[in-house]
Amino acid sequence: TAREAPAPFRVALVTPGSIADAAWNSGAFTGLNWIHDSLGVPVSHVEARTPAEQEEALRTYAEQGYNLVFGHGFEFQGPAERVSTEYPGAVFIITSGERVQGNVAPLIFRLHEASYLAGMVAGGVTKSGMIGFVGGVELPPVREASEAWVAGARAVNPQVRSRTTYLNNWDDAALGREAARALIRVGADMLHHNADAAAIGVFQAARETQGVYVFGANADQAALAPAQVLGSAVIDLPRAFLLVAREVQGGTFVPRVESFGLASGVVQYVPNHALDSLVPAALAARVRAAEDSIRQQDGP
Amino acid sequence: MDPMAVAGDVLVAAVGIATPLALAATGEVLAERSGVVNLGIEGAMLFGALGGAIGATVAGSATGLGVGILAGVLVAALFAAVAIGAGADQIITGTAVTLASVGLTGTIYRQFYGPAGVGLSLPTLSPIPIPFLADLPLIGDALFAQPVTTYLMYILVPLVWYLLFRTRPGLAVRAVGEDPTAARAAGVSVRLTRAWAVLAGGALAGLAGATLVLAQVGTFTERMTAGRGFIAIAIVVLGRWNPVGAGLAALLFGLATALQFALQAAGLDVPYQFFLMLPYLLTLFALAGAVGRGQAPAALGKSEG
Amino acid sequence: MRSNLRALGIGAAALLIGLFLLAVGLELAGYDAGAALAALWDGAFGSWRAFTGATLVRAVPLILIGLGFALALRGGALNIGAEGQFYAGAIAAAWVGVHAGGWPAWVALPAVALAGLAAGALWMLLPVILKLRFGVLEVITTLLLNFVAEALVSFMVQGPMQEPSGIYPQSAPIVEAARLPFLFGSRLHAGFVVALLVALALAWVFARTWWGFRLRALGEGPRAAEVSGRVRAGRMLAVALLWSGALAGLAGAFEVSGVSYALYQNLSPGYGFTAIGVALLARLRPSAIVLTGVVFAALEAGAGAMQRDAGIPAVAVYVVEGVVILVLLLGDAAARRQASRRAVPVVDGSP
Amino acid sequence: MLLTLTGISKSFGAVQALRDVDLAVAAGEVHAVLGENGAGKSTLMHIADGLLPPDTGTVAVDGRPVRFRSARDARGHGIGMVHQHSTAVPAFSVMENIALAAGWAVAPTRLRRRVEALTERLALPLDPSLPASTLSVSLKQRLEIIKALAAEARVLLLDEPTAVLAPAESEELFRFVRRFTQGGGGVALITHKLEEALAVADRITVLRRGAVVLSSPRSEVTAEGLTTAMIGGSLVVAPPAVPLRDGPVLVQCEGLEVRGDGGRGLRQASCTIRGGELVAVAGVEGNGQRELLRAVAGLTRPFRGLLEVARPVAFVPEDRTTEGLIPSMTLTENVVLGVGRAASWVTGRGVRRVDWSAARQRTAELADRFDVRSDGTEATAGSLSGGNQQKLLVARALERRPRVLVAENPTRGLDLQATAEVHGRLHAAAAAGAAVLVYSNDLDEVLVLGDRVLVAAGGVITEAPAGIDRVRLGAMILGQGGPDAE
Ligand SMILES: Nc1ncnc2c1ncn2[C@@H]1O[C@H](COP(=O)(O)OP(=O)(O)OP(=O)(O)O)[C@@H](O)[C@H]1O
Ligand SMILES: Nc1ncnc2c1ncn2[C@@H]1O[C@H](COP(=O)(O)OP(=O)(O)OP(=O)(O)O)[C@@H](O)[C@H]1O
Ligand SMILES: [Mg+2]
Ligand SMILES: [Mg+2]
Repeated sequence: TAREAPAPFRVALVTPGSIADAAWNSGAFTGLNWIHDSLGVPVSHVEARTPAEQEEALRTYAEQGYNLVFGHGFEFQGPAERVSTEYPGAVFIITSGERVQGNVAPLIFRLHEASYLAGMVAGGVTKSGMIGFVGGVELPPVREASEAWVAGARAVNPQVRSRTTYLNNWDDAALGREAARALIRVGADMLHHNADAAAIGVFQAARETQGVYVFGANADQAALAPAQVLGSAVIDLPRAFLLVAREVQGGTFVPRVESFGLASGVVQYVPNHALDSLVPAALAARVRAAEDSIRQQDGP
Repeated sequence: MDPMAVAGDVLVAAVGIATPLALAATGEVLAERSGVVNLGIEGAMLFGALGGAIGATVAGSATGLGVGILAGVLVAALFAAVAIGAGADQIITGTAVTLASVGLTGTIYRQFYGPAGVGLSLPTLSPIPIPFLADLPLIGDALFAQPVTTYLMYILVPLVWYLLFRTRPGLAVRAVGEDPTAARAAGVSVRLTRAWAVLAGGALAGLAGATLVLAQVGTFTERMTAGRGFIAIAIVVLGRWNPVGAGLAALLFGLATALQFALQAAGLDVPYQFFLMLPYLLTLFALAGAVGRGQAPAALGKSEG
Repeated sequence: MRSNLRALGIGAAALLIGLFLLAVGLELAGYDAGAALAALWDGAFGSWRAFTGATLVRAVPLILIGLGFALALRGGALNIGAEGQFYAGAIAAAWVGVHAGGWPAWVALPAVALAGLAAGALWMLLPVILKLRFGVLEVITTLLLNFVAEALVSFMVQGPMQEPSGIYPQSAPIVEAARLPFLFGSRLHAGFVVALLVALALAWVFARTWWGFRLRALGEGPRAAEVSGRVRAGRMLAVALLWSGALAGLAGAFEVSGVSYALYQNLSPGYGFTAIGVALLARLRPSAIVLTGVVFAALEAGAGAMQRDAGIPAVAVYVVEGVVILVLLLGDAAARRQASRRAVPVVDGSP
Repeated sequence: MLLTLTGISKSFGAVQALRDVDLAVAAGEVHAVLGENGAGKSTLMHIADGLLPPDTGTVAVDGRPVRFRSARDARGHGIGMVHQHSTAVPAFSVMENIALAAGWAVAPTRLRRRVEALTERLALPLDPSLPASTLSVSLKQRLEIIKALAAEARVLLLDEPTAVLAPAESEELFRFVRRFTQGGGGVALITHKLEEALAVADRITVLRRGAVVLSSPRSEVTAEGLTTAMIGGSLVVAPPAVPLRDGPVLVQCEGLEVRGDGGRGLRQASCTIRGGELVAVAGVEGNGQRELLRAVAGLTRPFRGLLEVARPVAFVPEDRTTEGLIPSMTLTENVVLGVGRAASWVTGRGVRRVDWSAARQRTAELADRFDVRSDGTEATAGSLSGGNQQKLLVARALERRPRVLVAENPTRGLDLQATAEVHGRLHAAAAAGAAVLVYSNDLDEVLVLGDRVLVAAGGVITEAPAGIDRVRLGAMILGQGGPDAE
């Protein structure tokens, strides 16, 4: 799209992993495409896996005059702070970031609020009283999700026991499956994850075992195992990205801690309605109530 | 819970994890016995996985296995053309082939299923219990109630052993790997023999990749082999360049990995990183305990100018 | 000389043909090949900034690790555990760097470098012992220890070395005094100079010293070297391997003190493996390792630019990288074959 | 004609190894090929065996021109070759090596039986299951011969087959060769031993510097004529040096016991060698002499007993391309390795440096003095002909100015002139005050060389009486109850 502007508005995204993970990174890439389509601005994307590459990517985008740069993960906070002092003209948005500094601002998703709701469902539905969580790498948002999931389950059933397994890997689906199967072996019948592509193996393990159910993360993952996914803790990354991009383009953006929880609608717990029959009505009502009260607390 | 049952389940997992490793390692034994280190098997496995996924999407699991094998052979052919045909360094060639494979599988996958399109979920091969044997205590399920790919592994490992140590082509392969000059003096074509060995190794790596998809995860993800090719190469050394040894080493590694997850799932209060180290440390101890003393084929890795 | 030129010409021709095929492939896949290759070039060499900040910065660990790999392989030992030794060096360097508060830079910087060297060598100790004591091949022990090192870093950044807030899986930043100075006002840190010095030193050791010569003899004819009575194979290999680990550890230390300023989990994009290619393509010659190190680094730097500026997806960029390396290899093989028309013994006595 | 080579030329870089050479092998005939080291004999055989393509010229089998692309093609035309150096795969067993060469099936029990039958028929016994790497050089040679014969060849190319055989073994071989030619086969035989050529050949061709200088039926040549043709003049033999009397004791052993490979070894040795003495050891392979020499050279540690050896010691191993030289390294580098840091070109303290130009210069001098023919000091040792490799090894050992010099089969594969030169050098070293200890499997050489003769039998070393003759020495090495080679 040709626009008559001296310096065209441009948006860049740096992801820490492949955008084909059907979760964290793919959501961000979709967000970038939304920005391109809705605002008609040029966009660019780079995958950068190491701290050095990440800093270099941010710096190069700023150097090239990109106005808005998304660093997709807490790990971009430090590099962005270092780079931003040299390029005050660019806005750096760090998803899951920590704090505001200059023109660096975090975009926080309280996914754990949705994971808490997922945990409640799990706590109510579990027959064995044991739930399991598979994490990719033990990052802060991953740990928060895992803790909220357990807390949610215990809120419904204080007797619930839980186990957590880490893979140290985001790509290895076969390993994800083995981790899930090991959890199932010790009795877990409700599984949740935050392991990106590796989690596909978790869904597979659930599909293989009668009576085991699983909760998606980051995106609505019901399609991965329609008969086993009870619900997903979802981040509507595209919506959040677009929101920020509009502000920055319009010149109204003020660096701040932008945090999205259930109240914003950007983070949601999306039940798989095909399996509604498995969730007792009373439990569903309790989950809805909890959701409302969290929204209330979040609320403006 | 019944400890016997838990142990049995861990063994089931161990054999499952070991199957693709043993297949790939057996293929690599063949290549290395001919004097060729093929680091491209990581790429061949990845292509085998993608081939398995595409084949199974189009025409079912059996086709998936076939396409996976074919894909592995094609990757090995690229490796062979550069490393054996042109005589380029084997290690760099293997690395480059793997790098290109990571990219190509990703690109092809996105062409088929969309840039962010997972959603692909294939039916996996279900375990086939073998009558009577599957009822054995402890090991019955682990060894005899597995998907067909595990039984293929049971057949292929001794078959490759037989090929290498009891047939003339196998003798030629070993001669070329030990002493190309002597082999040439005996009338063996060094390059041709190596090419065949590498292609056969590629077929097994492809099968290993297809196994990951069709017997385990039921879908393809980018980089899903996650370094299994390199582990397979370690297993070759651990198994002393013998298919049967490699099969056992793969089992050991599978067991250590299964144990690792079992321990994490047991909820012990130990940093999980120590469990992650377990398979590798265990292997190291096995090596120190005299298992790993072996002699590499004398001409291993030396390209033929 | 004439035949060298001819060999160079043939190598260059193979390269051009390969690049042309690559361009055709990119066009067929629906990408703009011209833009992609231009971005590859620009990202690596296009500007002073790119050349120093993207290419040479990456070249530092590749050169150091490549030199260490070459050192061991000259004596016939394969160290494929540089990745692990790199992490060991990074852990030690970060630890020293974080605790170097109040030290002057001339103390802190050498301390960081020494910590890296020592930790890299230490990480090599187990393979050396297993090799000398039990005859276990170093190929496999060094490889296995890579995985252990990765888990260890993960533990460190979430356990004893985690930053003070205890939230993020990274260490606290190292103090200013422990950060390597930049060269010529670019992002290139002083570790580059050290890498060049190490290359020079190693070139001298290989070409001029008695030790370097005996090491090479051991690598090329282990039995004859031992029978000659000049070489105690075990000791010599141990020294070479420990230095090899130390150099990889130094690379890790420089990555922390020159680039990342803190310990992170995925500090290395696989430098330890890429550097093997760097060393082998250079045929273990230190001066050539500097060159191939820069070439491989340029390729990685250019890869980023291809995504950024030409919109080639990361996965397709891997294909380009892989193919460029294969093309380099083919060019090199063609050139070599041309140059070495000198016959090799057809059937000699060497078994 | 079974095999006809016509107008063969071949160059390696600047070296022209063969120049318009003709050679024909007829059915029922032994055609001996003689020539000094580096004359091009092995190269010619490699061309006949399909391992090397000729630059010009043709190869014909049964009168029909053929073009071999590999040894396999040559095998297909009934050509078999025994290489000068072992081409056995070290990690393979004897029978696997034979199966590889002969194209036999490898099922172990059947293979073993087949190999046993063959070795029995050939009267060349060899344990089928021994790994080739553990064989002594002479047993490796035996394996070479068995390999070539197993493939049912009609033409046998034998490249110095007897260089490392004991006299009795050589006689066995020639009995076999005669049977082979009587059965219609043809043989090309390379040897440096004139009397062998004269004894078994029907026709003799002499190569010098890559060209044929003589080719006639056996009946028309004499030993003198051959010698003149081979070296282009008459043999120069250094006058034997006067043995030094009452030199200091440089080697002393007492009740020495050394463990060998596979259980056997040195069981008992007591000896004293003084400076100025040249002591030769006679013995059949595997009777302890190898262990004795290697212990004196400092390569193996004695198991029991006393051993005192003056330093420095220099050692010339029999296996020249794995234990002696490093084939991929240059002549200079091999010399530098052998001489060590005692040499003038290793300088500096702490970090010792090598002055390569000094080393090159010295290597060039050595090559010149010992007549090592090569492409220059920067040629690789692997590109030298076998005899020239040996000369380089000896030159390098002497360059150390050893007080004790130990040599195993030091003239193996050397031509007449070179053999005479090496003998001269060994004597000269002794005359200069060194203690020289030599093992040779050639009894004549032992008798010619040794001031004193030691006999190894059954792992026990005894001294032969002064003035012993060949027959009695032969009896001593076999007859005293010692284990045979096999
Ligand atoms: N520069 C060096 N650095 C380390 N070790 C060395 C060095 N030079 C020699 N050595 C070791 O010392 C031992 C003896 O070496 P060498 O035989 O060259 O010297 P030497 O024994 O003093 O002299 P000679 O052999 O003449 O008696 C060898 O094992 C060798 O590895
Ligand atoms: N592969 C090779 N590369 C370079 N030069 C070679 C090669 N093979 C042989 N030569 C050279 O060709 C010449 C003939 O060598 P060849 O081995 O045929 O000699 P030979 O007559 O068999 O000698 P010997 O009696 O010592 O075995 C020598 O000068 C040798 O250095
Ligand atoms: Mg010869
Ligand atoms: Mg010494």
